[in-house]
Amino acid sequence: MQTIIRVMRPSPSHTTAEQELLLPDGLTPERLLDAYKTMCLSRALDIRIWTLNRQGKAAIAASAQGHEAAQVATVMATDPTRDRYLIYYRQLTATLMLGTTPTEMLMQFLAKDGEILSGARQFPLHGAHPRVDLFSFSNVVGTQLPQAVGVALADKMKGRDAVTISFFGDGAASQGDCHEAMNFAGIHKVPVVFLCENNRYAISVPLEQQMPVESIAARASSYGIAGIEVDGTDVVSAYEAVSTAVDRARSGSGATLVEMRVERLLPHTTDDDHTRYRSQEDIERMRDLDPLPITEMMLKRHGILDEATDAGFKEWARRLVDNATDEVENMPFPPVGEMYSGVLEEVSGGTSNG
Amino acid sequence: MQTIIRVMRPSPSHTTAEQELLLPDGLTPERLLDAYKTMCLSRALDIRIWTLNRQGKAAIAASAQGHEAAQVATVMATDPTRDRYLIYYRQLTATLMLGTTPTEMLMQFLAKDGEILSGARQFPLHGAHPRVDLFSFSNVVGTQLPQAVGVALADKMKGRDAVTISFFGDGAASQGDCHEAMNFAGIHKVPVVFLCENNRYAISVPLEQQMPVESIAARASSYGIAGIEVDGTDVVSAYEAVSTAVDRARSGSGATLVEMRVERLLPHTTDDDHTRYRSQEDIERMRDLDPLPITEMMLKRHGILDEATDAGFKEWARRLVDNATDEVENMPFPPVGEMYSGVLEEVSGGTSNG
Amino acid sequence: MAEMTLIEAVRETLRGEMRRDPDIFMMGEDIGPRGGVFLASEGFVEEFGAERVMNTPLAESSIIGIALGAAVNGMRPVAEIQFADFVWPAINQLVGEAARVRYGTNGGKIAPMTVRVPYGGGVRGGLYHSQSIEVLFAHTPGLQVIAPATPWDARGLLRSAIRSNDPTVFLEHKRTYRLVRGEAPDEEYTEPIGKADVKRAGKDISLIAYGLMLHYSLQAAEIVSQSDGIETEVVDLRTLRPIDSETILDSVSRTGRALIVQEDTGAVSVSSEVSAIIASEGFFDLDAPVMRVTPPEIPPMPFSPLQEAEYMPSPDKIAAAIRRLAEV
Amino acid sequence: MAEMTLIEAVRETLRGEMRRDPDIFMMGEDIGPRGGVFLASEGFVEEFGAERVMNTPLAESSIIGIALGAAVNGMRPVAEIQFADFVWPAINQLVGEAARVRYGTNGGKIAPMTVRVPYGGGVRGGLYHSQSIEVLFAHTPGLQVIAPATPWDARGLLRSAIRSNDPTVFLEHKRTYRLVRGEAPDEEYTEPIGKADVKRAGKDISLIAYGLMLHYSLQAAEIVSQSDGIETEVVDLRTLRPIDSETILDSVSRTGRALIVQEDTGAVSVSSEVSAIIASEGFFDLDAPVMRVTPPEIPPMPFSPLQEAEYMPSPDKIAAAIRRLAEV
Ligand SMILES: Cc1ncc(C[n+]2csc(CCOP(=O)(O)OP(=O)(O)O)c2C)c(N)n1
Ligand SMILES: Cc1ncc(C[n+]2csc(CCOP(=O)(O)OP(=O)(O)O)c2C)c(N)n1
Ligand SMILES: [Mg+2]
Ligand SMILES: [Mg+2]
Repeated sequence: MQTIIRVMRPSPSHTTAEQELLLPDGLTPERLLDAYKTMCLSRALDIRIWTLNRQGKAAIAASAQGHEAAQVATVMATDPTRDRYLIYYRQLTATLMLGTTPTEMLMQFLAKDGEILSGARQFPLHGAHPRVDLFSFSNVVGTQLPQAVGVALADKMKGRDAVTISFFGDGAASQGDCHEAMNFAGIHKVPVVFLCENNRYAISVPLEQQMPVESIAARASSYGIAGIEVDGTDVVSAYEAVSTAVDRARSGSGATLVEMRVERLLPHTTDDDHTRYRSQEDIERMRDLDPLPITEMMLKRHGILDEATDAGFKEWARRLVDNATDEVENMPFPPVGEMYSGVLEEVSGGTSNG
Repeated sequence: MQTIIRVMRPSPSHTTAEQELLLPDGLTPERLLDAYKTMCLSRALDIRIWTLNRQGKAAIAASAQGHEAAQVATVMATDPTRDRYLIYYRQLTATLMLGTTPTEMLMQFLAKDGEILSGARQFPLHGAHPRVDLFSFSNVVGTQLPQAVGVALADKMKGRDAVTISFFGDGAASQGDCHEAMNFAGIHKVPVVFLCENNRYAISVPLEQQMPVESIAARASSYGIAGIEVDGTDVVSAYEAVSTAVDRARSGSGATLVEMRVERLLPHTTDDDHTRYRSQEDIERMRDLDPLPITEMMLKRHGILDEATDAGFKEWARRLVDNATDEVENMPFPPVGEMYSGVLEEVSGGTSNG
Repeated sequence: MAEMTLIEAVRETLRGEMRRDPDIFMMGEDIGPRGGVFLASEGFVEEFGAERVMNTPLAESSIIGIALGAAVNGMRPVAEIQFADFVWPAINQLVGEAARVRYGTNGGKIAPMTVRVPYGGGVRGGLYHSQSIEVLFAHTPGLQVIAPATPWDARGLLRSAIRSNDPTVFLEHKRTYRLVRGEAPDEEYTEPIGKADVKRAGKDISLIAYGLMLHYSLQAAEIVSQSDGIETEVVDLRTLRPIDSETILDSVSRTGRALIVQEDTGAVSVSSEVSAIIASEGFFDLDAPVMRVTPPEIPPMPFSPLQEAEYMPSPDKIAAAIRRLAEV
Repeated sequence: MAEMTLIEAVRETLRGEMRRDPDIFMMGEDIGPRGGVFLASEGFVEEFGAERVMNTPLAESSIIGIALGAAVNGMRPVAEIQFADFVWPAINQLVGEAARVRYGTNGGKIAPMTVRVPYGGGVRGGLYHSQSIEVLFAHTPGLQVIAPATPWDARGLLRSAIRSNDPTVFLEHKRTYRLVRGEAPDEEYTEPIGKADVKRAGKDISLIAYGLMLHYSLQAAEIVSQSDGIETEVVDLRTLRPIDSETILDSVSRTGRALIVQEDTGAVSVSSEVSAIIASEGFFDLDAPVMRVTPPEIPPMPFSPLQEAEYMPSPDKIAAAIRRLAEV
């Protein structure tokens, strides 16, 4: 079974022609509007975090700007009440879309007491979420892929109806772990979706120095799994692609590799300066692929969004982020003493930290 | 560039029909005869080594039985005076074909003083050859693949006209190192041939538990390199396949993945018992794919080999192996003192083994 | 009481745990119909099925990474690395990831997984079938590392490892598999992780060892007892992380002399840590230098028989070291 | 004489060696136009070209495996692992393979390669951008491990590493990159691998350290000198494999007291080995227990600022330990 489905550009979001928008099953104008609202919030929060870093308040940040449509679409195509999400540092939008509050997000970046994912032991977006099964154990690129296969294998063994989404980047695709994970997933048909957000760069390394092929999705054929390549700036196509993958997983057909083509609109992290390695026109060109205006125009074109609502969303987002900033900036850091516990299970007879 | 060339069965060696044998460039009846002669020697030596293990004289042995045609063909398609060979434990025949004597081979298995590859520090077929650039650093499956890419990269950087052959098995194809090596080779078009001897088993793990796909060669498309699948029991087809790969490497077209379909006629090693995991009919069926009778019949059918010559080869092989056995059995083990040297370069001011 | 070899103790413990808890499953290369290359799972696939006794592809990083994923999602995987020498590709998932899951998620996720690793030399294994690989694991916070020497301890400690809620590396010395026989009853008993065990009492010298070396050390203790009347107390470390300082220091406080015997090379190793513990916390009890018997600083270990024998610490070499230390 | 930061010393040394020997090439993630994430190769791709300053795919195992292959075929690769925390996927090729090439081929092949590894904490790096990873390398026969603390030593030892014919792990502490300035002349000089260096003379206590801790220890030595008149001799280990026992023991023979300061967690570590060396070969010179200052046994190290500060040994904590040891 090696279907390669390709959703090619130009896709609905990009065509300016007044054509009718055919929404795939499960996608309603209301859901699209809600997704766009989260995209606005994510963008506002993202910009704020970058500022907090420049003010010396946030040690490090990776931006999701450019990836927003791909991430809201992915979450919409899954069921947060039963599915599982192995993210990496760039899933700010997905984490918001899964119900994390701006305050909870900022607490990660400012490493404040009570931070929900890791107690501020780890970088932002690392640790485990208390309300949804979203987690990221480490910054080591690619390690989540075999882990996601193991998570999905456990669900398959236990007959639980859960799908595991494993986010990764184009750079992570080069790791041996990526090969080993997809090979095993193909053999045992585990219910996992390998969700690649291909933004053409791994820090400064461009795609052509990362791999000698055009399509990551096409590698699915090496593992007997399905591969889908989709425009990740097009929320509708992206939703359709992930839904197909999730349906395959739920129906026992096994794994799917979904490649979302997106752009990384900002440098790799706040420590990076992409003018060192990206040409001016490359930087210019990518601005046309900003999913926010693309989605905004698409929704307006199809009468789902009007000016007033749009302005309302952006105002709402700004206020939410402002309030969260004030709130979090005044929070204390975690007490020093807490760092000593939780290395191993505290067993009767006292803890053994090894 | 993603040609998938397939040389399908039935191939010349298997057809009984009296058709003319078209020899590819560089392959003469004389070379075929010489290759067959080495196959006979390899088989005789292989059987003897197994016996020496059963007598408690050889600690461990992996057999090349079933792989002989693939290995003589591979060596014939390369140039030992300039090419390089990263082998693993199963390349007994290739090592012989490259001019190693039966005495030198047996010294490896009996760990005798003066053993040429590692001074008997390592298992048989591990270490580095003093006369040809053939080496194998470890028993760790798959590690030779990135190493081979590095060897070939050095030749490319230095503009040396050498091709590197990296032997590996179907099990090794699952290692992350295999993915990383082929990906890099594809990006930088290094002059390497990934030579997979697919015998359908990794110790006891059958191909269908090793990978979810039929063809290892087809994975070449994930790396922008050429892939060739060939019947490894057919010396002519195998030669043609490797020649194509070597020509590509020499002409600067980069890497090729050659998959040779062979059978492992004996258990994995002398420590193994394949009746634990192979069915009787599987064991029966594989006997039809013994490359020795296949090659013998093919050569006779085409008038290249006659009964007398054949008998002569086998008699010659038996005598060679008998003499080598007597010679090596009487050799001493390496002196104990030698084990302490050569961890680091002995620099002026005395060695530092620390 | 049941007398069995160490490999039998491992197999019977695995069988019993698999029967007890359906969340336990095993994964590794050749553990299915082949029963594992050391037959630790012989007959298991027939009893428990191919899903709970899972043959994996030849890819150690994914063996541990997948086991980790299953562990954080409610299973209790027991992964087998076929030979210790092949654990290196899995270091990233084991040391980089599994060890830090509980801490890095602030307890949000845990990794109850056991990684069985046959290790050690004296088996004509050459450079790549003889290695001792405990150092990095014994150094890593978040891991538990066990190295039993007897069937009894193998059984009691493997039970504890599998039932523990933290990632545990379980080191089985290949040479001891069939060499060592002893009592290991079927009864439900466990041995505590993190506790050393005095395997021989003595008043003159404290000898600390683990794995195969524990047995060579006991033989050496007998030799010097007969020949020189030196009474050696032999402490079996059993757990390499955490190390049981208490038992070590208690013994040294009574003997005033410490000798550590180790098969792995000595520089920056478990034997270094035991020395360091004694030199800091037991210093005023010491009447002599803290000595070690370890192999030469060369890659373990040559394939040729005489050189392999020269590499390995032996009862005689250990006995000689005991005599030297007794005379200081 | 040229004053420069440690990162400048590394960069200028690399530049000089690349100019001197065309067989040297560099490979790693983002070392090309980006100049490396720490700018160790800033401007290099412009001078030496993309082939000798090679951006690699995001795959550490192949970075080392390919470097090894090139090294045994006549090149002198200098590979960069972007952060020490990401060296784990490469352990198999580095510890399993490269370290054993010379020995396992009986000298038939050699691996003249240098692996540069930025490591260490105190940089708000959290659990995965702060690790110290020296233990396994310092344990492995066939490797050389260098950890310079000053621009002078970085320059002299990096030259020695690149010119050595054996695989060498070169550890650069990230915190020292811009914190530490010092003389590091352009003249051709090398520092010997395997030799420690006394950075401060003193009669009362021998303090052994390396990397960032060397600087904190020197500060602590000044503090206690002023406050208590305790004169601490500070030994900079510089090389972690092989460890220079001679210099350590000579110092201890004069002071009778030893304190080892280390940023990495203590159990089974370089500090354990230094203690063991002193406890066995320097025992009769000792007037007090061999003490260590190391962090708590938790995964290095928390991201939140107060906890990170608590984790790291500081000049004040070291000074306190010196005072305690002086009183014993
Ligand atoms: C194993 C490993 N090597 C190197 C790094 C340093 N690093 C962090 S992110 C990154 C690039 C990742 O690129 P990609 O997978 O495409 O994800 P993106 O940041 O583009 O979303 C690198 C090299 C790392 N974190 N882990
Ligand atoms: C990394 C690693 N894991 C496990 C082993 C144990 N082992 C030795 S050979 C082998 C099977 C190799 O199968 P394959 O690659 O198909 O080669 P073949 O023996 O069939 O020629 C295994 C699992 C090893 N040597 N290295
Ligand atoms: Mg990317
Ligand atoms: Mg095979």
